[in-house]
Amino acid sequence: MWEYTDKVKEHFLNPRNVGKIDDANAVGEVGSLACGDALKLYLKIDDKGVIRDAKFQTFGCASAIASSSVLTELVKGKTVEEARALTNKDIAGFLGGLPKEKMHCSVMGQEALEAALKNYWGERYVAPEAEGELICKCFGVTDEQIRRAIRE
Amino acid sequence: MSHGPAQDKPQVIYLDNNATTRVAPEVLEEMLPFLSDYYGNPSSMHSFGGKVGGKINQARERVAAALSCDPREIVFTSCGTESDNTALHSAVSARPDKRHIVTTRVEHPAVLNYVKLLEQQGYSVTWLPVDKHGRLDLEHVREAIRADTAVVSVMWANNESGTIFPVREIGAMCREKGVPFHTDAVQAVGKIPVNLKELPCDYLALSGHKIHAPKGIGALYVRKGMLFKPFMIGGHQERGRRGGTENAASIIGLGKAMELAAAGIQDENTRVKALRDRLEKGLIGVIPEALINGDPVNRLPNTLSIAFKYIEGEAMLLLLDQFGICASSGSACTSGSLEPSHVLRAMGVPFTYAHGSLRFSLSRYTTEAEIDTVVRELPKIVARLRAMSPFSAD
Amino acid sequence: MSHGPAQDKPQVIYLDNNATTRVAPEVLEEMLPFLSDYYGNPSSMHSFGGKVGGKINQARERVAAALSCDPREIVFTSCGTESDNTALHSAVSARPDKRHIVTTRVEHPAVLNYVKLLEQQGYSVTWLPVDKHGRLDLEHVREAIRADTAVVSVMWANNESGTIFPVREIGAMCREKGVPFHTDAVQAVGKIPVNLKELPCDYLALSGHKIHAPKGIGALYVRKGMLFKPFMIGGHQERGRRGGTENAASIIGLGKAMELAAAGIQDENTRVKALRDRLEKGLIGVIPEALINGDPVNRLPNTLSIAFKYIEGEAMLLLLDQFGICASSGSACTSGSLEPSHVLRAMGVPFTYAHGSLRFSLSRYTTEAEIDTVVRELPKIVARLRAMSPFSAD
Ligand SMILES: Cc1ncc(COP(=O)(O)O)c(C=O)c1O
Ligand SMILES: Cc1ncc(COP(=O)(O)O)c(C=O)c1O
Ligand code: FES
Ligand code: FES
Repeated sequence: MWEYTDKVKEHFLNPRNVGKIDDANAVGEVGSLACGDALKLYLKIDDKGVIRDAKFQTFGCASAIASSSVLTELVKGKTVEEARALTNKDIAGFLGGLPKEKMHCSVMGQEALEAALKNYWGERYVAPEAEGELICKCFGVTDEQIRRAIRE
Repeated sequence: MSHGPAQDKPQVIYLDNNATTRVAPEVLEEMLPFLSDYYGNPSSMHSFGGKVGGKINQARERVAAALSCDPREIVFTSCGTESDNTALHSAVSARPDKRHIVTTRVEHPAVLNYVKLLEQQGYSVTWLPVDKHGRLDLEHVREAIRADTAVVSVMWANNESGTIFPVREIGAMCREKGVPFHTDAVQAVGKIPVNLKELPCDYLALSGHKIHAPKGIGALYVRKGMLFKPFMIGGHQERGRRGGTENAASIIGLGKAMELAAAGIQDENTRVKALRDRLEKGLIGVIPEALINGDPVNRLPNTLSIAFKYIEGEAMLLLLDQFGICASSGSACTSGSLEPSHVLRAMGVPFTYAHGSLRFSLSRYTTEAEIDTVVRELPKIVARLRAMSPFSAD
Repeated sequence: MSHGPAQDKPQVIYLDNNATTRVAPEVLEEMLPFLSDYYGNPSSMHSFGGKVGGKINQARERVAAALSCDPREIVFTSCGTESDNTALHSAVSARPDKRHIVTTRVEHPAVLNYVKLLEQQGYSVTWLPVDKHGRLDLEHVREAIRADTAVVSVMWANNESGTIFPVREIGAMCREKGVPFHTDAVQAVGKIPVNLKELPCDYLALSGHKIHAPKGIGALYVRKGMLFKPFMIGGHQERGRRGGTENAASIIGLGKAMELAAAGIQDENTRVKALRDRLEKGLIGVIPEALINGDPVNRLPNTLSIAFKYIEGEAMLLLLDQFGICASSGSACTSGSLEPSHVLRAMGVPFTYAHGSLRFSLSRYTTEAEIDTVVRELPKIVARLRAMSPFSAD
């Protein structure tokens, strides 16, 4: 069994800021259903560039849920510039650490934030994997197929 | 997460019996003298050790009686994995000229990884597929067996889906073609009747901790007359078939556990099965977008593998853990990895479901009240996680 | 032969601790919760299983602390034999191009028979001889190591003679030549100080039941950075180094036993040694035509192997058994055979003596009164048998 810190357990059991923001002006989505983890981050950023509100939806394990929860807490009140500097290490650090095998769950948080900020500036987020690459070794599907499947 | 050994008895609803089981009190009672006053080495030349040897013989007779075979056909090992490794090692090294192996895609890692290793060493392997219920096609088996097949290894029942394989028919095919047949019966023993008089197999593996004996003890049945090559190389123990000082207490425990397993097979297939069905109906009836993995007909009476769309297994397990409910999201052996289990993948469980699979496995100790707690709590947990999921909201 | 489990505690004078030992009460106490209430699978995703995983980690730390190594260098196995098999399997399969092995003629069957098998498979083997005290010649070792040597395997202490080998020097030679060194320390651990910081070895085998842990548990030390190939192939347990559900209770017991062994090493080399010396003097002083097998200087503090001319070991053992005295006439593992042990033969013990060898092996539980009983009874037994012997009458 994974060794989770009390902080991870607490954020997993009582995740903060779950849900959507209907009038979000920055949305980031990473991961996929096929791989067993996905995170959608919604931000509401005011004219001064300060993140006023943050919410998330996560499909994933306890670490993913706790990481998402912490991410929303960390970005709230920060300026877009400050938020940009956040890394997955900050997320994992805030949680008191994650098991090595679960670090990617916090990476997903950082990537979702990056994607949301790109969305805010009107850019398109390109996941680290090249488009159409075989990303899912378990099912042998490409991420394009996954996106299609998810859209259906 | 407060059930520490330092405190009182843990309050758990234990539905993870395909991973491991509680040692039966009757088993522990038989073992204890051999963990304290009667510690002699059964191979010793003094009566203090000889006494232990006598009890080991009794245990061997009990195991043989439960399986309907001869005590000399039983070799004690350290676990199910060693039994499987030994059977395969023995089968292939007895016939070095035969370079082909038939097995399934859904074997336990104890067989799967051993065969993969043989494949790397140049063996050609036929990996039999399964259908969406985890079933084998007997025609595939028949076609797969060749003149140079060293061994056919098919598990009796799958640990994850609970699907029961037609080992009797497969054994008969092997016999007809003169090919040795090994079956991993680790999940079958104690759950469905096992009678070696009626099963044409040459090797059969079982493990103590799946049938209320302790962890770290197993047995291998080797049909009389089969060539045998030891896997564990050492002293003369087990009539030269397995080196290493005999694990006396656990062997004695396994003997008792086999006796209890044989006696309880009726209960397992009536009362325990009814509880499993109650759980299944209780969940399927109220949770939308859920499906059962495994053969609806030929399935272990204690096993329910159920998948929920759009959510993830580990998160469910940890929320169940809050209620002391113990289950599994795949086989315990693969839980070090993040991928959905090879069994679910081989069954082609849709990936929208595969990550959200749970396995509940009951035992003679399971109560109706425990099942009802799960039926009450799990729907709420599924709803809570689905509310968080980016997919299910749409 | 009246010490049946059904009756009271057996009244034995147990001097066969190199064959197996009594489980220490402190060890059993730590194990019991894991044989009853805390039966979860350490690999499971619920805190009930996770708890067990935590105790296994503690046990690993205890074993590592007792050996002065890193916990990640410890792999739990099912016995000393498996540890030896694993070390040799790993060493040779990591370097398939190296086809030569160095070992001694007096290894335990767990090493000896494994190496014989490799020899049959085409490996060339240098079997190092020993002198009449069971000692190796370091020059022989040096000469034996070749460019194509896959592994050097030398036991730390011999189970029969008690002779301690210069493993530190041998390890240093191997290191110098870049050849992996394995030592079977099954008889050394708990009897003499074992400090892996000071020992240049790559693999080290130990067994629980020789140090007051239960039968059926062992450990293998694998130095960090050594190539490792699993012997038991299965799930991800032991960080992928040993398949099979962890034998939790026994692992936890071994952890405690190692802690006790480390703490008791002083006592072993003073009080226990003094008792052994008392036994030796008491017998040699009164029984004519007796000789000590083993190195008079570098010998395990608990072991006395003594040979009596013209009589036979089994007869002595059975007469000792009348007094509840448990000893051994060779290693228990070879007691299935009627030949004098391969160790005594390798030492060149004269055949008039070889058949009349007894091994007494003491433990922390041995008392002076027990030793005095043997010193009182054995001379009479020897005299009685010699009176019957056709040779000694002359
Ligand atoms: C030196 C030595 N090596 C290995 C072993 C094998 O240990 P086990 O009986 O735990 O397999 C023994 C004892 O039997 C031994 O004395
Ligand atoms: C089908 C099957 N085979 C083999 C094993 C291995 O048994 P053990 O854990 O005793 O090595 C298991 C359980 O882990 C199993 O479920
Ligand atoms: S499910 Fe995508 S990598 Fe396994
Ligand atoms: S979400 Fe992928 S393992 Fe945590």
